[in-house]
Amino acid sequence: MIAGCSSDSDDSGGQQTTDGDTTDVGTAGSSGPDELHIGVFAPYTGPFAPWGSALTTGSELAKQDLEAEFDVSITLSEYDTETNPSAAQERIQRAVTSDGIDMAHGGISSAVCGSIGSWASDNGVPFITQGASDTLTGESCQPYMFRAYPSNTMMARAVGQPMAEEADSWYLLYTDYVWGQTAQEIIGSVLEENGATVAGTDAVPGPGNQDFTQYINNVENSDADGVAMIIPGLDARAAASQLQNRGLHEELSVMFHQFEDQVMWGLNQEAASMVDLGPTGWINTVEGGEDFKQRVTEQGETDPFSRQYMAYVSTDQAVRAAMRAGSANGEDVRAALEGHEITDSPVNDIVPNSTLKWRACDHQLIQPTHVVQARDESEMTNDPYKQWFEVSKTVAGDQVARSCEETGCSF
Amino acid sequence: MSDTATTARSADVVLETEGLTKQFGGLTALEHVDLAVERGELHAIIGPNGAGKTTLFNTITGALDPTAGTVWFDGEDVTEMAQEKRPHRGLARSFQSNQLFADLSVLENVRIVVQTARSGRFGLDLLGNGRAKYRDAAFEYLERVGLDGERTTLAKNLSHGDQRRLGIAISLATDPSVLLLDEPTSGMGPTETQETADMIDELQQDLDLTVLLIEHDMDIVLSMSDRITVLNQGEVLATDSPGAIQENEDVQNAYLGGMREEL
Amino acid sequence: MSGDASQTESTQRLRDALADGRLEQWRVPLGLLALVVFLRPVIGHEFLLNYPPFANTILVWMLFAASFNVLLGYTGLLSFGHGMFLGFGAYGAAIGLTRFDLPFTVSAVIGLAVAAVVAYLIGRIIAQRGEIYFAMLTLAFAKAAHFIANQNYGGLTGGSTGIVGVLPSWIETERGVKYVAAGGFQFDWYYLLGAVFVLAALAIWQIARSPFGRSLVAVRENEELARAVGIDDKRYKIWSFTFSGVFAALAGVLYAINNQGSSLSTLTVETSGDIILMTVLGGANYFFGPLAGVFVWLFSEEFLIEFETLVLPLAEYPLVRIELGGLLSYWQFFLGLLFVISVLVAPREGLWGLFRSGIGGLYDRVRGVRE
Amino acid sequence: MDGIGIQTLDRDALPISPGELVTSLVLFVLLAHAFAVRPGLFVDQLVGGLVYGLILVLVALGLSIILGLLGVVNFAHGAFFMMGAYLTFQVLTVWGLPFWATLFVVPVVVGLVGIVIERGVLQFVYDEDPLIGLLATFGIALMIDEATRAIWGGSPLSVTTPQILDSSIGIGVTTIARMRLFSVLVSVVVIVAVYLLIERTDFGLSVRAGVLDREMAEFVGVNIPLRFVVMFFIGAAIAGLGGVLRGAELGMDLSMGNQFIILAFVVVVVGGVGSLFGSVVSGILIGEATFLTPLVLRTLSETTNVAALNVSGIGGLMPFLVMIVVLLVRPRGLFGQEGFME
Repeated sequence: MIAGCSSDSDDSGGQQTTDGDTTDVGTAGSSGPDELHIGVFAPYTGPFAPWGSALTTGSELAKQDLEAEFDVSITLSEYDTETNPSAAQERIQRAVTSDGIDMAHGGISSAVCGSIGSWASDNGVPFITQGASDTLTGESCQPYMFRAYPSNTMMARAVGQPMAEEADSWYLLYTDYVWGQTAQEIIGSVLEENGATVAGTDAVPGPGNQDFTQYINNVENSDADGVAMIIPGLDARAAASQLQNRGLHEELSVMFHQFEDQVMWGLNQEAASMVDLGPTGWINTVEGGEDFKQRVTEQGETDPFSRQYMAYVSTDQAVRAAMRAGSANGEDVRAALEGHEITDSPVNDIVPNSTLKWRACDHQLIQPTHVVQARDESEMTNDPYKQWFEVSKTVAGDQVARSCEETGCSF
Repeated sequence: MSDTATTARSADVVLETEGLTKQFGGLTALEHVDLAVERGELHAIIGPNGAGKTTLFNTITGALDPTAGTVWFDGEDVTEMAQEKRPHRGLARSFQSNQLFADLSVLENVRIVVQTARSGRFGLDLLGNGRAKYRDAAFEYLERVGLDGERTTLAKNLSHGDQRRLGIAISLATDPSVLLLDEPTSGMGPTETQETADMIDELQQDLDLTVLLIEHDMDIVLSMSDRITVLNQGEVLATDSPGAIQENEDVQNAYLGGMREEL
Repeated sequence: MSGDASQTESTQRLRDALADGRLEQWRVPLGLLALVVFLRPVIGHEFLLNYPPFANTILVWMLFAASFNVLLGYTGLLSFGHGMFLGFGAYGAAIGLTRFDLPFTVSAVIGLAVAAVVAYLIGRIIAQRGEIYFAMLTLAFAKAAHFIANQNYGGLTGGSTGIVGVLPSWIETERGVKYVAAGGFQFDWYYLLGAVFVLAALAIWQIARSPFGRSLVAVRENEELARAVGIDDKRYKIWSFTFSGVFAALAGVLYAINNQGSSLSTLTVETSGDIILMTVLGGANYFFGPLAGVFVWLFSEEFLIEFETLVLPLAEYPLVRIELGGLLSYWQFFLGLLFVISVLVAPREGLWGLFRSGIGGLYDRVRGVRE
Repeated sequence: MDGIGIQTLDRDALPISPGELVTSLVLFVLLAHAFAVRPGLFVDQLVGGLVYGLILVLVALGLSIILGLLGVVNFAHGAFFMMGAYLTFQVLTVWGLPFWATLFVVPVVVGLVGIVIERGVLQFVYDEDPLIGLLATFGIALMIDEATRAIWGGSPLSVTTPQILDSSIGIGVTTIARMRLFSVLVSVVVIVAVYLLIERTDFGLSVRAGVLDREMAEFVGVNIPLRFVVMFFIGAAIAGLGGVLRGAELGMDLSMGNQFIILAFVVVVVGGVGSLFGSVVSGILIGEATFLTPLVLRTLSETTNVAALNVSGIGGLMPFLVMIVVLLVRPRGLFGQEGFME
């Protein structure tokens, strides 16, 4: 009912033969589809373009591994979402109706993820997202949308206690959109649970803001001992460099929420060393996956960071679900992912000794969450790839994830 | 309001200004101008450049707000009335420079005005009932000014004389009782000038118009006017019949004399 | 000789007929129908976009552009905030549906009403301003609307995420194809969208050629003269702004169905700027101009976005391969150039004016050859 | 379009009405309250607002000159500003020249680009409806944006400022970064120089004459096109200099052109089209409104315990709110002339 049976007969010009036959044949056999078409949704133009190419690298690596392991031919197509939800929706629509993709993954901003996720779910296309807003697996959760990366809450809870130990009062600067707004609330409450206080909060415009003068003034004039930068991507880079220009990084403890080391690579090592804390789903000094890191370094345009990891996990899991289900049908893939525990995948090598599980109630991939800090400048290495930060704490996913009841998600 | 107005005014006077004054910053363009235009007459305003003739028109029609003074039209004080309401009362003007709807056809120029005059102020007429009616009426005005052969030409592509004629047709299309013509013959050759003068004469007879005319060509003014008002430096020098104006010494000194010297 | 005379006479008759609008009577309705009929096959053709549902998006934007042109083309007013009204329609429909569980049509009507009231009130405040002031004030109000929607007061607008996954109960969607399912019937959403588009565009066209619309043109052509002949230009500008806003909101309602919700991007300066670019590029002087502009703009965007390699003559028989991806990824540069040139050469003509004169010249030449 | 002129000072243009008096008093009380509660922060935001406001003035000044003189609404002016910032990166980081060089090289280059655009496009639209110029330059801005993306890429960039500008100076309640003081200094020098050029030199006189009556000025032998080109160069160069200052402090990205052109329009409109003095006042006013309003609201909300007063992100909306309010009260802006572009 949901997919396949009534897909338009006149819309594809015969070039895209990937799903038409496989869907029909695939459901019968258990050998799995022999062709899969996956759309990678990411900003390939604009300031976030490096994230896009990292997603491609991760997806390519997964494709190589999967094609070696299974008798399947995987086609990857890139779709440029910029950071614009409307553009993203137009892309997923074209990807499905015109190019006939079977499933999709990607998305950088939460608005983009939400837009793709809702469209994909309305149209029965599995979509594995990487956006971290709790809403994506909470009130705005969607039946065909899964999340391959720790949520805001998971990261906030992981970092709450170390933050409280690091400083008694924190100033929260957050970018004024869904991801920032939700993260700010959670971090505030987590801090208070751990006995620290919130000295003040400021909504910063963005994403796409480069001028933090006003807000840094507020931080500087507060009695906070630390500042939490709940600011995404390149905005975080600009904010960090302005913190440094004002010399505040020496006076204050600095926390970067959903830390991405790639952001800091754009600054110098001295600036990078301001990072006292940062929760993340993965950085390249997480133990394990040496082979993966090596291949990213060789094949990718940037050194390994979280986005290649996310793309690898997403692609790997999407394809494995289809192989398990024996079908690229959206409903079947969804069923194969829900509740699945990852045990037989290279992902287990990248994140060893951990439980990774697709929770059925909200489609969150429960996985370990890390807190990182900058190394001393003398210990930062650039060879074979940039290793400027190290893991100071790792928490198992089920300790920090919201309970199913808390999420408010119902499909 | 109009009661007090009519009692104070002569029934013959259709347009009157009282103490009309207009200042631009420190410059006084009109100084206490009293003017009475009688119904049915052709009343000319003459005066050297900068005498305030066009400013007088602008304040009468409401394009400019007077600094002081009153404008009476048809026995009503219209000083405060919005400019765009005055044509609906029958007070219309043509412009000195070529003010047309330049990118529209000649017929369309007039048709828009006809429809404004006749359909009230706001019509959607989505069924299109009135369109043919307005077109025919507009065509009649074009025939009157001799432009019926040019109705599909864009206004901006007309010859200078034809543009002036179209300007007159546009003012006629507002269905005025008093028409203010601002130099209708400027830039025309002698033949064209005479044609235009004849046309104005004819229009005035046919449509029962009162005409207030600014004109440079003295021959035209003297031959056509019933009365003439002479403006100089924003003040009324004299108002009288053409013959009397010619004899008036003040006028000769201030204006005609000056003109003769120039020539 | 006599042939010449009769030809000029017949030409004159033809021109009269054209000027009087007798022959033109059916040109726009037929043109709109043809547009809706041919748009999807063209968009969906495998050598072009191979993406039939994109025709839906194009129609929504075309209606938006047509509404905008009531202001720019017919009244000569430039608004830098027209996206605001698109947003009112889209948010109105989506908010009513999701937050208050109203039927879609009721929500849509509320959205239109809000747009009308807001447009009327803003119009009253700004209609008399000079064009620069007018443009800046529209921008300011649009900025305020964007700010409010982003603040997500009372959880109404969904902040930066917007309102996603919203569809009226009578729309079904399957793998990107939307169907209208009502009373046991099921048909492609495109037909309903196309019907609404044609009706709305015809309404705009009728307004444009009504006495009201002609008075707008008079205001555009010569405001001073318009006032002098008795046209209350302020009132006309206010109503032009209102009509324009309502039709933009109608486009927004369609947007809400087409995009399954409302997005904050409707309210951005970029959206308002894009519609200016599209309208002027297409030709603000013509009813079909803005529609052409929308088509060229969106088609180029969608065509070039994945256009990496030009293979000649055909993909199956590659003789020449030219790597154009690098250059064409800067397609907006070339579109900007085209835009500047068209504004300089004939500011109100645009591509549609060019196309028309091209067709006109061709027609004359063909006829000349035949006779 | 008669009677356009660049008017630098018009002291009589601001009579104070009772309503305005009350408004000023309320504003003063609010500001004083904010200062009393958070003196250090107040001064920081005051300086921040001043720096921001002066950058706005630098962009708006050129816009205002070009609008006042040539009657052209130059939408590409924001692109000059952005170009200035990216050229700073080019000169400093790519070519390795010292920072001080950028202060001269960049404005000259941007000014030259301005001349190309003036000769290539704008000279054809002088006598047209202002809309035409606005649309043409809108297209040019799009082209410059794309060209910038092609040359320098889509990611934001930043530069390192020289050591001497790195540190801060203490002023009692707070410290101020030297870079910011430097920006203020340069801006003030430029503003004064422009004022003197237009008001006190023969060149300025002949330009103003050309604006008032172009035919007459040409008749008495003034080469008006040349003077317009020079003024256009100056306007573009000032925007480029603004880009240098902004870029050096906060880096450069592709959105800055459009962001600032809109704000600069707001500044010009609030100040009154055709009045340079108005642009300066309104630029600073808007800069301060952007930086101080959040603080005023925050302190007020702390004192009164009404959380709703602390509207997040209100700063970014302030330029537009200021514009709406000013235009409602004074339709021509603070110092605008009657009849111009109305």
